[in-house]
Amino acid sequence: MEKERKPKNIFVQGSISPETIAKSIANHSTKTDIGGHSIFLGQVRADEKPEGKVLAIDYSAYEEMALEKAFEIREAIFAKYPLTCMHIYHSLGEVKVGELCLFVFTSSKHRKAAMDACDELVERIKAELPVWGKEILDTDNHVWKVNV
Amino acid sequence: MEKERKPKNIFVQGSISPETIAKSIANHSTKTDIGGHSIFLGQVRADEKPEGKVLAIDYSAYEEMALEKAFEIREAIFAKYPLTCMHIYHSLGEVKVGELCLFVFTSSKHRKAAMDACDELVERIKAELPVWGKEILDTDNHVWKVNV
Amino acid sequence: MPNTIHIKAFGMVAEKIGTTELVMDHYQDSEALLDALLVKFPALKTIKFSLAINKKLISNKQEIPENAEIALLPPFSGG
Amino acid sequence: MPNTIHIKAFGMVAEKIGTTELVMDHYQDSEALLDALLVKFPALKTIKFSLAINKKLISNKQEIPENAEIALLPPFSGG
Repeated sequence: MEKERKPKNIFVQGSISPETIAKSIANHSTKTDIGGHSIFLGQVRADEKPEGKVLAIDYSAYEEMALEKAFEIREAIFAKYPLTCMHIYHSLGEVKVGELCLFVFTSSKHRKAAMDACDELVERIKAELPVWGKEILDTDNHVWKVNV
Repeated sequence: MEKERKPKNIFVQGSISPETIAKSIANHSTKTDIGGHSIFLGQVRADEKPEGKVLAIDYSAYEEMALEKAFEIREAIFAKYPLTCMHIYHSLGEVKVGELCLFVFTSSKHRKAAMDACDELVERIKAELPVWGKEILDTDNHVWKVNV
Repeated sequence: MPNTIHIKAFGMVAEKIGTTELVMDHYQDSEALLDALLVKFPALKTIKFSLAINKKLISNKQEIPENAEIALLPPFSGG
Repeated sequence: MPNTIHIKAFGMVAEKIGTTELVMDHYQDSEALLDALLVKFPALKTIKFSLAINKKLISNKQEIPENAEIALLPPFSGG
């Protein structure tokens, strides 16, 4: 059970490695009331923009506000769904094309809660966390990422 | 792109390791048109039954039919959602409590397709694949798993 | 070997009838086969199962082709 | 130091105004502050941004408490 009642850090410097994800999954093998895990991973795309091709995204955040907001979202999702665990990791700094920048992980006894909670978490993270992605282009230009 | 037009094996002997999942995620870093991955993991629960406590599930399948059906589901989901990749792994044989028995992995340019496809895949796999779980109890008894 | 049906049994069905494979005389259709099975294995009356002919689930009465592969499938519980 | 406001700027806003932090005289409410900001940094007229007071997004006119931490936030694009 990880229903801590204080904000925890969600930010990691640089990309999120597949090994981090494996370790996080493995950590749940002792929680034998879990029947399903739902995971969402954001990966940086090599988008072609009119200004150039994306090579990486440089993430920045209003960290204090983002952590408060993440805590608020976390509490709301725990109140809404019967979850066992919830983990959120978001990159700061540079994440190259093909690397992972977001890792959202929910676990519950029955699959539906984990799946629905994961979907809702991702939507809320993208809409409500004060985080910005600067897309670094192969033309030495950059454009500010826009979430759709 | 993995839109192969023939059934591929989805069955693995025993539990699915977190390292297998990490490797599968890492394999997608070269696919730079992917923006989101959705993953569902099934984990064996230590359920308390009237007949005893679950220690493991022993999975069996009508393999040839399951692979045909999985292929049919795979094709239908690829036709319905704009996916880049889709992977399904299901355990056969014994999987202990806390270990993983199902790994469903979808990837797409924009997150919504991967998430919706993953949810639908999991529902269809549970409802339509001829696979059976025998729950091994700590009383030397067993009960046949029932999907709800 | 003509005029026979190969039958596979899975999960709780295999447990009830005590075997995972059997060969029976050919029956014209699924209803006739089901009747014969329930006579041969009365325990099957106590559980829910479906029939697949050549790896396709059937819901209504259906012809059984020569040398068909029949499977007796209890409710699925994968995942 | 009373009667000042600490302002943080992020993303495209920081880029437009050329700094990530500034201190300004205190203004009574968010509208007065916004007017002053647009006079000081006309480039802000060309982009969309929101105001946060003490880490809370505001949508309507709001009082600015003493020593408030104000943030200028372009549309979020995390994930």
